[in-house]
Amino acid sequence: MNPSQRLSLHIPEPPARPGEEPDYSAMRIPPAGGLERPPVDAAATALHGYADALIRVLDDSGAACGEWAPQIDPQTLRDGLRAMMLTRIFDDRMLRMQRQGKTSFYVKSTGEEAVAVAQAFALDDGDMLFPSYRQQGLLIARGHSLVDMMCQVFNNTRDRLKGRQLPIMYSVREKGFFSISGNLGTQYPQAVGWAMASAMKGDTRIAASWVGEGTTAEPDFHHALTFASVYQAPVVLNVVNNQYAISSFQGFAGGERATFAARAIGYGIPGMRVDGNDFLAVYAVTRWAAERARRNCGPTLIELFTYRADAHSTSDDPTAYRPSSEGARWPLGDPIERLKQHLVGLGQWSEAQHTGLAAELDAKVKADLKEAESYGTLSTPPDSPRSMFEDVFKDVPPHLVRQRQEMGY
Amino acid sequence: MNPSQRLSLHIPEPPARPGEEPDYSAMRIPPAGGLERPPVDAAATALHGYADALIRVLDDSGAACGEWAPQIDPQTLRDGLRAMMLTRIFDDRMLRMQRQGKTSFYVKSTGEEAVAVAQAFALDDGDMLFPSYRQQGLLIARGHSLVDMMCQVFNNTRDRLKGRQLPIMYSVREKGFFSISGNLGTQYPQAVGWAMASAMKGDTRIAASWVGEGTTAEPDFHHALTFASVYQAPVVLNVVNNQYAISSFQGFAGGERATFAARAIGYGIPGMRVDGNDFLAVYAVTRWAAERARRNCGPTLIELFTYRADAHSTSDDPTAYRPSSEGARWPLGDPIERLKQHLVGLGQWSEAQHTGLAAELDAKVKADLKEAESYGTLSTPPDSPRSMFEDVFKDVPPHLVRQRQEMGY
Amino acid sequence: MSTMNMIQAINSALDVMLDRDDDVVIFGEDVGYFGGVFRCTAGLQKKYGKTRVFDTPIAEGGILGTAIGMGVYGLRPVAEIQFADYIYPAFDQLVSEAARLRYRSGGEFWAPITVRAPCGGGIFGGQTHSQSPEGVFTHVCGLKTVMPSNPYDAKGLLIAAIEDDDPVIFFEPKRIYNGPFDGHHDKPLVPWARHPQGEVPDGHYRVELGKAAIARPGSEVTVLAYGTMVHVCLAAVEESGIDGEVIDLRSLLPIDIDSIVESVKKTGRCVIVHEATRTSGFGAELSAQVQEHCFYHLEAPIQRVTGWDTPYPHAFEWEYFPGPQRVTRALTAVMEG
Amino acid sequence: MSTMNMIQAINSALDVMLDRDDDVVIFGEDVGYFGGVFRCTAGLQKKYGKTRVFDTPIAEGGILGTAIGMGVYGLRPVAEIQFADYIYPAFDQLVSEAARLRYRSGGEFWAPITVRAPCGGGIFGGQTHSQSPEGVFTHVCGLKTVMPSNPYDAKGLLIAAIEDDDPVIFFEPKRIYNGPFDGHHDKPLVPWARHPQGEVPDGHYRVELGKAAIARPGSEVTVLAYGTMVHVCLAAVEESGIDGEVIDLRSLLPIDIDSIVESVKKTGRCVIVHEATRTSGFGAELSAQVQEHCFYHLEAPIQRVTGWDTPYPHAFEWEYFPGPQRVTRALTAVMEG
Ligand SMILES: Cc1ncc(C[n+]2csc(CCOP(=O)(O)OP(=O)(O)O)c2C)c(N)n1
Ligand SMILES: Cc1ncc(C[n+]2csc(CCOP(=O)(O)OP(=O)(O)O)c2C)c(N)n1
Ligand SMILES: [Mg+2]
Ligand SMILES: [Mg+2]
Repeated sequence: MNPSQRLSLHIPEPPARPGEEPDYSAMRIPPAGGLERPPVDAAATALHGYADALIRVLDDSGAACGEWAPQIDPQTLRDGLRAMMLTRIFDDRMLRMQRQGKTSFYVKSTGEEAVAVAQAFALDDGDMLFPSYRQQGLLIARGHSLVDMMCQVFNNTRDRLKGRQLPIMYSVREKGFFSISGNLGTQYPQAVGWAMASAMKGDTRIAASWVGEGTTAEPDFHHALTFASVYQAPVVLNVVNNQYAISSFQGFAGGERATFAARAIGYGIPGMRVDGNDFLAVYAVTRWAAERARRNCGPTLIELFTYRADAHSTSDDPTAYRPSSEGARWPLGDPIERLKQHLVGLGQWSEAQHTGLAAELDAKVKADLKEAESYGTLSTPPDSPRSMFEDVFKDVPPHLVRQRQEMGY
Repeated sequence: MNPSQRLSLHIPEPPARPGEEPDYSAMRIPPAGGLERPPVDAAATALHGYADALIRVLDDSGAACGEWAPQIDPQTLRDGLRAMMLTRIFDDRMLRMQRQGKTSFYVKSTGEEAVAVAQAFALDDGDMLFPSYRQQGLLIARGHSLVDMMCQVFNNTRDRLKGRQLPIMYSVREKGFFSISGNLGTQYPQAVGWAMASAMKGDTRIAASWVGEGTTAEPDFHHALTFASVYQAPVVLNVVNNQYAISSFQGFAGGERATFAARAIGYGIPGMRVDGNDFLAVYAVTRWAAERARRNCGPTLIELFTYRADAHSTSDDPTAYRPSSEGARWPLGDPIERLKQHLVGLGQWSEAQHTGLAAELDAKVKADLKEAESYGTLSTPPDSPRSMFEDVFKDVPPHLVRQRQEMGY
Repeated sequence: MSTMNMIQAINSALDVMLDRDDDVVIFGEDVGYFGGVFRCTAGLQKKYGKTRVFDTPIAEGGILGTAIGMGVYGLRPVAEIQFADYIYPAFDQLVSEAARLRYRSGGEFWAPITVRAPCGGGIFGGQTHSQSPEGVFTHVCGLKTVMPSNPYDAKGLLIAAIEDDDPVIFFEPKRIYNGPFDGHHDKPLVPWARHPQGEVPDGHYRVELGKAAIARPGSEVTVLAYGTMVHVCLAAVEESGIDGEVIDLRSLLPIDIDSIVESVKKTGRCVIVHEATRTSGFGAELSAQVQEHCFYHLEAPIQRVTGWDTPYPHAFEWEYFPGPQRVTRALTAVMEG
Repeated sequence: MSTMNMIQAINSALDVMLDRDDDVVIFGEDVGYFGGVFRCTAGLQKKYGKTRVFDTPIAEGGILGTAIGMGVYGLRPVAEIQFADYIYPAFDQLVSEAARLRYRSGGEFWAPITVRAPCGGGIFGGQTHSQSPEGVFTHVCGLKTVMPSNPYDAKGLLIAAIEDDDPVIFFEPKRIYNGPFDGHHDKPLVPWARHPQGEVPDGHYRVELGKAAIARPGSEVTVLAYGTMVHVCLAAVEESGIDGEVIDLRSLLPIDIDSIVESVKKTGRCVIVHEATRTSGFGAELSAQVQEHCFYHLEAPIQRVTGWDTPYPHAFEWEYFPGPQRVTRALTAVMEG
């Protein structure tokens, strides 16, 4: 040891900044189909390898390879493709609404549609979802009304959240979609608690939750993993690693040193890392984890490796902190393109069908939008401000009645 | 999958409860000396094995074995033995003081003395310590005045903390011993921040911190590991796994599923598991981690596997929740006995010397106690209550002056 | 009817609710096998099983985060925070989640959780076992905050809290677990067995949240207090010879402002007493509301008697604690003022 | 002297301090390369390097936990919490650690940290980007709480906060980052460039913590406000024609009670305005103190104009926001009352 050596602080630095050329040539992308699919009751200790791996099913030609390739009929795949396309078109259209001043805020999931859609397909309808703000695809995959979603975004007279929430902070009880919080990560231990309750009651339903890779640094990530491990809660915990947390690359969440799936190891939970832009792989791993949970074999942490193809939100301009060419160079492609290619390869889809579907969905979103707008937009508040004092408590207490009266209602 | 299978909740259960016989026969205790000592700049990924292992140096006969056996001269070992014995005698005596009503509260470290003492020996004097409440051995190993410690426990006229803190919540700036908090785990990220500052300033001093295994569930454990990993802070983070958190066995902190050292893996930090009752092993691993930090190779998490041989604190009665025979059956022995055996084996110590030292230390503690008591005990407050209003802020603000006057001072 | 101290009354409330409602579950640090460091859950795991009453990791935020999830599922979780001083790591889950869930989801989801937390000083617990943080929770819309002063109320309020569909923070003044401590720390403690409110029905009953009790009727000054301070105020009123009306608030939010206003309009004077630190403590809100509602009836400035604005100092516990002497001084001042 | 908006003034304060004192370091979510979501740290990493100004993991508790450690080492860390709404995960480190460290260690250790947090609504941020949690921090002994209302004060107070050896929470009312918004959301915002307090010295200066400013002298009623509400109150005073004396508190703790008392004794009336929810908000403490000190001078009940006791509702922002109309109503009432 050389005691006179001076210490220095390491500050993570992303591979490329604006003005630099992103270079993914050193990125290790394992071939599709190279990994075994372990039994769902495998011991967590036997699964460490999956935390450093990348489970992939679709190869470069769009063929499904290896043990993880799930058995899904073509119609279901087409439904998945449709839900992803619908999600993207919906996002694009709502962004325009925000730009037109019809709502205050919007968050897209562009490039990450496979995460929410394939996972919704892999879970059962009764399973309870505790999402972050970037899984609108879950609602769309579960067939929720776009008009209802738009009305929330517009905070209009049909907004089921009574104008109270920021746009996109949906809550849809009948679809098992838990109220989105603006506070990062809080839903994670809540999902574990829900799953614990389900287990206490001898139910068969499991829970699933999502956070971004940046959010793994929050305490609730640790709480969720600890409680899930201790009580072996039937829950699927997902980390969507889209490599960015607003302007910060994943290195500021620890991504320079280990994968996010590896976090699971220390809790004795399987950590499965999957190509998040590969619909089939996402579906297969989620199904595996759900089955594991349902068989009382405990929780799973899934890292979905993807890329945030667009801005963080409408308040953000990513050209300020990352090269604009980065998305195009990102080697894992686009989830919609990749599933389309797979279906075409199977002979179950065609370019013409694709164009037709895109047009159909576009028309549908436009029509829905027209209906939603007919109930108003942000400038047309949803209801009387009187409702502002409701639901703080189950019953409006006297002091809130007095304040309501003070307001003139 | 059998969807009709009902879920059930797992609740951890310790190996034995009062009335049952503890059985450690299935416990895997690797032989001493069986593990390699990797270079201090080894990649964290190359060290995963140490998280599931148990680094041991002293074998059953007290001989030092293997690569981890540190080079320590016999005098230093005798000093270590002395500091451990002094810690134990001090603890025993202070417990009696509490029983006699001379103070309100006490916490012993019995059975865990090697942790604090060997680690203090392995660190440099300038290194900053962020302890929990069970590392009084650090202060004793650094040669701090027992009288000063006693005065804090007694909250007497010489209490350097002016009667403000619960007994044993020491703070000794000149010994690099940070103020102990009653809130579990808060010191862990503080230690990381201190280490980051040291690195920012090009200093050579590192930081070390301690939590119990139960405390690993707190958010600050996660914060510390995340920040230490991201900035590669020069810090040694210790988890003292004494298997109990008041009445809860380590299973309620996740210990049924993985070791606590394994937590480090997900952050890309080496997690080293060591026999916490083996003075030489604790010293060696700590020295390794300290050297690693000092060479700018980043943080280390050390799990010190030990047994809380006595009650949690003077407010606790462990016979209510664990078999009273458990401690005696615990297979990793007593740290003082083991080091003594080693020194005797080396021909550097004898039964007579040991008895003599015990008597000497006993006399010293008694004498110190006499002096400390001469400055008063809890019933003899340290100072005028006027001081109660000081140090809330650097300067006493007007509203506190008014309150002090209201109190009549 | 049995004679119970406050620990037994709380235990009885939990027992009754575990028995009546399969959806009630109880958890927290050391509450399972061991029965809690204050023994409030003693015997319950044995009686109702490990999945109804169990230990948790030491992570207050995780305890309340999972409790919310259980509440969303449909259970009625009762979580213990070992000391109120340790509730802060759970602050975000309480403030941002439990409190706002019903509102933000337009009434679709809610968290009917009860959080029990022993609070207050006078037990030589030092700064981290003595705090009274109730004030900050009353600033959080969507939480109910309760603090009983005796075994009868403790049981009835706790049952009401568990049955309530809103999140309730239930503070237990640990100094009065065993008897109605009145601040005379140099005198022996009267046990609850010798106090009328130590008589507690064995079965189910509720004490409504949001209703104060008149602990002692009086005509000259209204004394607002809760928890341990109720007994301190009763002692001070007796010792001062001033005919104070002592109101035991029991519930801080919702607050029974009508009873308070009625009393102050009658007496024209008001003293507010709490153990928590003064600045921005709940006494500030009480003072503001009293003067808003009773301005033209007040004959003297409202006085606050509180813990000093410092952490709780271990050795100077009794200089810190707002005991009967300080309350008496305030009563005298408000009568003169 | 330059013309600065509040973002530039804050940036300038940080720049000055980074330059003067090598021990000043700045960190938080997105504050490094990007310069902060509100751009308050723009350009500083480039100027002072990556180890002086840097991004952090998204863990507010970790940010403040490490900040305390750096402070103990001897640095002067300035941490940004991206929105005040996200300060709760750091609550324990603030309340149990930063605030009590000096006290519990008998003065051996302290944490001279500054925590910057944009707060307040009126920007269509919904319930999680609009909160004003300052009140709870004023209940915590050992913390100083500050909120400027204009660029000049923002810079001077921030420099004073950084140089202060106690932990300071520095709330930035984001609605007035760009101009002195007075609550008339339907009118164009006047930029700071056209406001005298947009004139800011380029170099180092301090605005002392604990001193209020008279934003507008007046004789009929004392109006206590801070942050955005100062401008709302000024507008209300003008529009009502009532000669209100508007006091900009600037520092909530320590509070400049002398200036407040002097004014209320002069006017005999008091209106307190804040955006935070009412119950147990800082207005309660102000009201309590004013009546304690000025009881015999008050001619009408003290009025509070505040955010309602609900979360901040996105669509009803302007019904929620305590704008000039509501303040005017209170001014009129207090004159009549
Ligand atoms: C507790 C908390 N801290 C900070 C924020 C501000 N914030 C909103 S989104 C975001 C980045 C999250 O990144 P990540 O978790 O990776 O999710 P992504 O946006 O990439 O989906 C931040 C810092 C917040 N909403 N809540
Ligand atoms: C935040 C917080 N929660 C709870 C407690 C109460 N408490 C004090 S010690 C303790 C057990 C700690 O166990 P462990 O971390 O294993 O340390 P050990 O006592 O075994 O050394 C608990 C729960 C506390 N002090 N702080
Ligand atoms: Mg992300
Ligand atoms: Mg322990």
